[in-house]
Amino acid sequence: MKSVTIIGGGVAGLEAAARLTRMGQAVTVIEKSDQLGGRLNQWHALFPFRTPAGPLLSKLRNNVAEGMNMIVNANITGVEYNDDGFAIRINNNRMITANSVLLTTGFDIFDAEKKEEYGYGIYENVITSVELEQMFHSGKPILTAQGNIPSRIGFIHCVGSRDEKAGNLHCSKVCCVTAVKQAIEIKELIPSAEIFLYYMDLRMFGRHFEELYKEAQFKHGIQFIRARLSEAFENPDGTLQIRIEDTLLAKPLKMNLDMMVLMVGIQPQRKTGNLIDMLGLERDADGFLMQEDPYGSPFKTKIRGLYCAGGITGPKTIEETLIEARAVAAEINNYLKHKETYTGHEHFVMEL
Amino acid sequence: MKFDLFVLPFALGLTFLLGYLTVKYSVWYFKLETSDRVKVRKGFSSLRVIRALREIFFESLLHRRIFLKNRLLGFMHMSLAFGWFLLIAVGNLESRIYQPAELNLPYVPIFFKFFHANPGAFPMHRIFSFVMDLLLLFVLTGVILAFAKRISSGAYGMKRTTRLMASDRFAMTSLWLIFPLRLLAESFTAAAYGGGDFLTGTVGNLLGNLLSATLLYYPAWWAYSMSLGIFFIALPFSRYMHIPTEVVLIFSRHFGLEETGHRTPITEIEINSCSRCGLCLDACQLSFAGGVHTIQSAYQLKAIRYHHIEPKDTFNCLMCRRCENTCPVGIDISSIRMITRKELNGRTPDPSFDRQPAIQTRKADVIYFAGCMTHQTPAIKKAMQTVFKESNISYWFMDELGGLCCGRPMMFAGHHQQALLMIEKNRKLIEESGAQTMVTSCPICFKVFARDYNLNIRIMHHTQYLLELALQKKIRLEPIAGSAVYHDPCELSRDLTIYEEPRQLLGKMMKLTTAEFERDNTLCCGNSLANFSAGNDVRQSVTRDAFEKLTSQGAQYLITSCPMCKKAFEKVADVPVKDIAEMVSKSIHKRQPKVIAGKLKAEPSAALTFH
Amino acid sequence: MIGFGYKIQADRQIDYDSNNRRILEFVRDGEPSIDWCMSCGTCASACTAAMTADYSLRRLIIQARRGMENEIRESVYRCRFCGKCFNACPRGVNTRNIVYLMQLAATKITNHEI
Amino acid sequence: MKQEGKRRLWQEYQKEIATDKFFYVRSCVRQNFFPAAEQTFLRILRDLGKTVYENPGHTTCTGIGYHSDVVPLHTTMTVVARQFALMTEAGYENLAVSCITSFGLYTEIMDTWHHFPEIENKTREYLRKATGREFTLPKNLAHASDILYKLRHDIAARAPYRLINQATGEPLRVVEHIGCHYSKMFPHKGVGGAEYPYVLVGLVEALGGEIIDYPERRHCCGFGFRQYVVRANRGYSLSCSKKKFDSMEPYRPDCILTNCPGCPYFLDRWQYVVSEMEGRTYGVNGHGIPVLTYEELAGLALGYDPWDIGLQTHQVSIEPLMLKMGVPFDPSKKYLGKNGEYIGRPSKPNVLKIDMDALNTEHRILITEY
Repeated sequence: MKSVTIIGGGVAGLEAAARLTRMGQAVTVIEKSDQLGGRLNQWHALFPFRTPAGPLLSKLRNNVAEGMNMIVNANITGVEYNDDGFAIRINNNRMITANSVLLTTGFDIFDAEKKEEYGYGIYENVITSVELEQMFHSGKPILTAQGNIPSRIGFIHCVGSRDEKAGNLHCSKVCCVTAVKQAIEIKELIPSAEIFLYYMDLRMFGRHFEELYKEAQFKHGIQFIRARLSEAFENPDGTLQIRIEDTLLAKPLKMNLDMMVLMVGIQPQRKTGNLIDMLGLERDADGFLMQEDPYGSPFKTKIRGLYCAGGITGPKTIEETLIEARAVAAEINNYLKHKETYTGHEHFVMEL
Repeated sequence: MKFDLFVLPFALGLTFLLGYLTVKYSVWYFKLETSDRVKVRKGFSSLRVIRALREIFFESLLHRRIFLKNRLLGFMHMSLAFGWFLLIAVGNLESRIYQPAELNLPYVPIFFKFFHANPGAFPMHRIFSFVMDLLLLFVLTGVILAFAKRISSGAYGMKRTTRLMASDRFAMTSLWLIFPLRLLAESFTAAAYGGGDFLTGTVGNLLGNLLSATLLYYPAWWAYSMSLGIFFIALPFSRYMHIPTEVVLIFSRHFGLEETGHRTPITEIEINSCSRCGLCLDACQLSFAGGVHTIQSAYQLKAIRYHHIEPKDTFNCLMCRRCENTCPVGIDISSIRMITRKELNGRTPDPSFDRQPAIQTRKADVIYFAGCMTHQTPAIKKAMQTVFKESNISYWFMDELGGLCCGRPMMFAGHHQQALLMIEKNRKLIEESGAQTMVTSCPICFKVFARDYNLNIRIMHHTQYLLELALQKKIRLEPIAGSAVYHDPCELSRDLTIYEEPRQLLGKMMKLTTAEFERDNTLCCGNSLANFSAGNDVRQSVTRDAFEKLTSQGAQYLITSCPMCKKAFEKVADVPVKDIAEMVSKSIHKRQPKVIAGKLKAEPSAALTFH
Repeated sequence: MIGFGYKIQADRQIDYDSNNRRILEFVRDGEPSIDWCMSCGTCASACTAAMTADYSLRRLIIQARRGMENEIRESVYRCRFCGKCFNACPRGVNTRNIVYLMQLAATKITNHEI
Repeated sequence: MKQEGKRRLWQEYQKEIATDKFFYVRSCVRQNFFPAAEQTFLRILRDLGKTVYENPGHTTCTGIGYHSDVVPLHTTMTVVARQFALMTEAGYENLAVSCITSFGLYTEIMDTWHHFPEIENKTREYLRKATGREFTLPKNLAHASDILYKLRHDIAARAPYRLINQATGEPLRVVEHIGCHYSKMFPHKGVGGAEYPYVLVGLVEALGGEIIDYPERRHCCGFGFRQYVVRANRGYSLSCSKKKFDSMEPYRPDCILTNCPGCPYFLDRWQYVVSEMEGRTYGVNGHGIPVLTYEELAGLALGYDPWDIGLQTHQVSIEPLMLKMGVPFDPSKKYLGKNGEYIGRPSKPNVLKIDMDALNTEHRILITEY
């Protein structure tokens, strides 16, 4: 029985942990926050079917409950490694060794205050998609800062994505469909409200996403305006005036909103102490962890025995993250079984 | 002079009715165009009257057309109309003979049995009272049938029967009561004072044993008279207005009056001639395939007559003319629908519709006009171009670049004025080209070219033109394997009745199977341009239904000659859907290139040199 | 007043809140499929009228959504009702009915009926 | 509006501003539009005991020509290099710039040189060839409004008059307008950045006024160089300012405060033009909304005679504001220039009110008291 340490107790980490334990490996999960589940703790319902996040979260937690070592509130201060394995120093005194390490540290969410002209943190009725998700979760009525039921709500796409000014050139992939999902949810809570989505492109890439988009239009009369917000202003009554170009008419347009939701993007972890830099791993141009070979061995890093999965290698849906977790578990298991001879491309052969 | 108070309701009712009709009809007459009034005056002093009367006898009394379509329904209408007519006629005769001296006011024959309870020793009275009883029975069967129809129209092979409005129900009830009450009145009288025949006599005896006839016969006559009076007063405001107006319609038709495209007294006459018999309901595909039950002609005419038109209904019609085809009164429904659309949407602030593309006319023998829709079915365009090329015809593809419109769709939208502007522009182009023939692939365009452009050149749909080429041996057709069923596009059928040409042409290429719904009974493909309101769901179910009915015999090809029909059927078809032109270009015998012909000629002579 | 030789220009900006969207309401009432439009422009590219007239159904629908009545009135009568747009629409929007209803709405506005 | 949010943001846009020993370069248009404003700046600095030097030999920075696409970049750089040389020769290293466009241009050029040293060397070569001069880059580059922002507390400490309505005790409502070239190009070179600049807000707050935000705050005044310079485009320039007036009026501002040469002139003049064209005036009693530069405001607060700081050259009369602030003034001296000679008075506008009779009572009291 060999040992695996999984850094990051989010969706990818927990699923991989469960699988590896089932495969008979000794698993340790290190989580920096005080609870397991990662981002899933923040979501209310998952697209495209608006599946409640709760049950999935508790399932992930329960799977790993028994037979493995859990460390929360862990602050990793150093990692040493050689061909045999890894030594991870946490909270400056404790040492954890492992034959193999899996990085599932995920991603950061764009700090909306960086888009100053949108007034997040300055205008009272500007919130982020994450905050809206938590409002849904709290079950409390959706109200403006002034305590009124909003009669017009706007969703601003691509906040911190595909934006040189925001330092992120990549597409965060999941925001488009999230916006459509949240628009429908809010419309169901406030049927009288007018809902607008301001998009650059609508990227309904996944299965059932287009259907959700159609439902938003056909069933809920949600309006989609092809535009990117230039600047917002707060009216004396706390409502917002936004200025956009109605690109399909090639005319500037101004309108008032009671509430503005910023679809904040997904970006790589850059804060000091992030493991990518600590371990001297390479990043791609977009700043996410570079995969050695996206087709051949997407989970392998240049360090022998160190694997990665989930949001650390780019924006992903939870569905995709779970699939990656299962795949990486299988690969790590193979690695530990044939550690001495393993080069990282066997799993192809073995599955043939 | 015979008189009793109870005749008053009848007398008043009749007077009112006659007065009302005289006023209404004379108003219509004087509103007519002068030319039409002349027609009418001339008409009355001509043989046309005879023909009109003949039709009135066959249609208004015998209801021949209905009878041919539906025996039971026909008999019902006949027994009511003809039966009642005879009752009045024979009644009059009877009273004339009985009281030659006296003044014979209209009520006398109606209430004859009251005034002559027991005719006594008059020789022919047996025959008369027998005949009158027989006629009464005849009418009563009609009433019973009508009653039964209300309960279950299915029994009459009708899927639906018209929904009646209050005034109709009121008039209908009074109408139905007239004859049973007459029976009662006459029977009580017979019971009290003798007389009466196999019907009134027998019923009289039966009732006499149960009730006191002497007490009841007088009220019965009152009731009878009341029912008549009420019916006469209700008539002009109910569907029964059709009874007198249909007569007027038949006359005016025989005198050569017809719809002009805008609302005239003729329109009014037609609207008032609709008996809402409901035959149009079952003819309508939107009804039996589309689940739309508000727009059928009976309802549209009613809506127009009582001024509660719903635009969404007016514009929710396929204009396939199936209803017109079944209408026993032969009302020109599609003209009336077009008039209504014009009234609804005709007023537009932009009459200067000066936006046709600037196109240079080209001199040619033949103009080919594909039509907007054909640009969405390029196979048809290509086929026609191949044919022209193969038969070395100098032609000008007028709307090759698109952007030209024939104007018909604008008419469907009610924009007649704008349509005429476009027509005028197109007409100039066509005339300048000096062509003698104009061929179009689109039946919608074809109709407007043929009807509204008044060009003095030949306007042909490609079905006709291709056949002509084949007959003139300009193209040689070779057989194509497989059987085909031909779908008549509405626009080419019913009104323009182009049935033979396509069939003859197809016959030259492949085996034709027949379908129940063809020729003047053809179905709309569902893609009708005339309909604005129907969405894809309704249209598709119409298409699917039509397709199943067409291909029930299991043909290998569905052939049509309209790009719209093609597009519609393609959506649902599990067999290839082709335009007749495509089949022609497929089966056309391609001329051999000259060089090869030359070689063939050379060979024998070369062979000779070896001898 | 003084002639300065130049003028104050009208604001080009669409003022969504001061615009009246009654045309949209009227059309939606008779033809809900107007909400299905995703502004792909297939209709406008199939359009017969657009070949020669400044006319775009895609634009009209957006203008209705924004409440741009004058712009709608200006171009809505350029339609020829040939119906190609309806055949072309990938979302099954009943385009012709929308144009017809827009024209009807325009008339009703003139007659102060809506 | 979450003020703490704004303050958090302002913290990210702090810049180094020298406090003494300035080499002052003037603005071409300001010397024509509001000549006394720059005088006032020098006066304030000197009253605060700062040394400020200006060399009469300094020239335009060519900004107008540059932004009107008539002066090539390298020429512009060489001219700017010459200003630096004059500064170097005078032994100064803190450049104080009067004009926003010059400030933007200097910033732009220094940034260009920072990224492309070869261009700087080329420019040095041009300057040498043309004038034989050498220069060292300014140690500190600040716009004059930056400097007053930096010294705002000293000014406030000495100011007898504040942005407080004497009649009501309420703070006066000020809308600020920042020149486009101040921080829109280089947000980190402007106090408070580009979206919510703090440079004028700071001054207003120090003087007890209330700053008001309004939808078109970020909008350009419309000068736009060739937009105004070319007469045919002038309507466009005018429309831009009008857009701002329409947007700010509902917020009932007591005055407009600016830090750019063109903006105060156009925000002032266009109010008159709009009134003549449309008969429409902004502000109360048809007097329009007074427009001030930061120096003029500081000067007023410091109790300088309004006619010495050139307020009579404004199209929209400043009197209503002065009355609210309780700044004493002698209407009879309004049109007397240096050593008392009459400088002539403008003809009376048709719509815009400039006489004091229309002022409301609480203002009159102040007049009589004076």
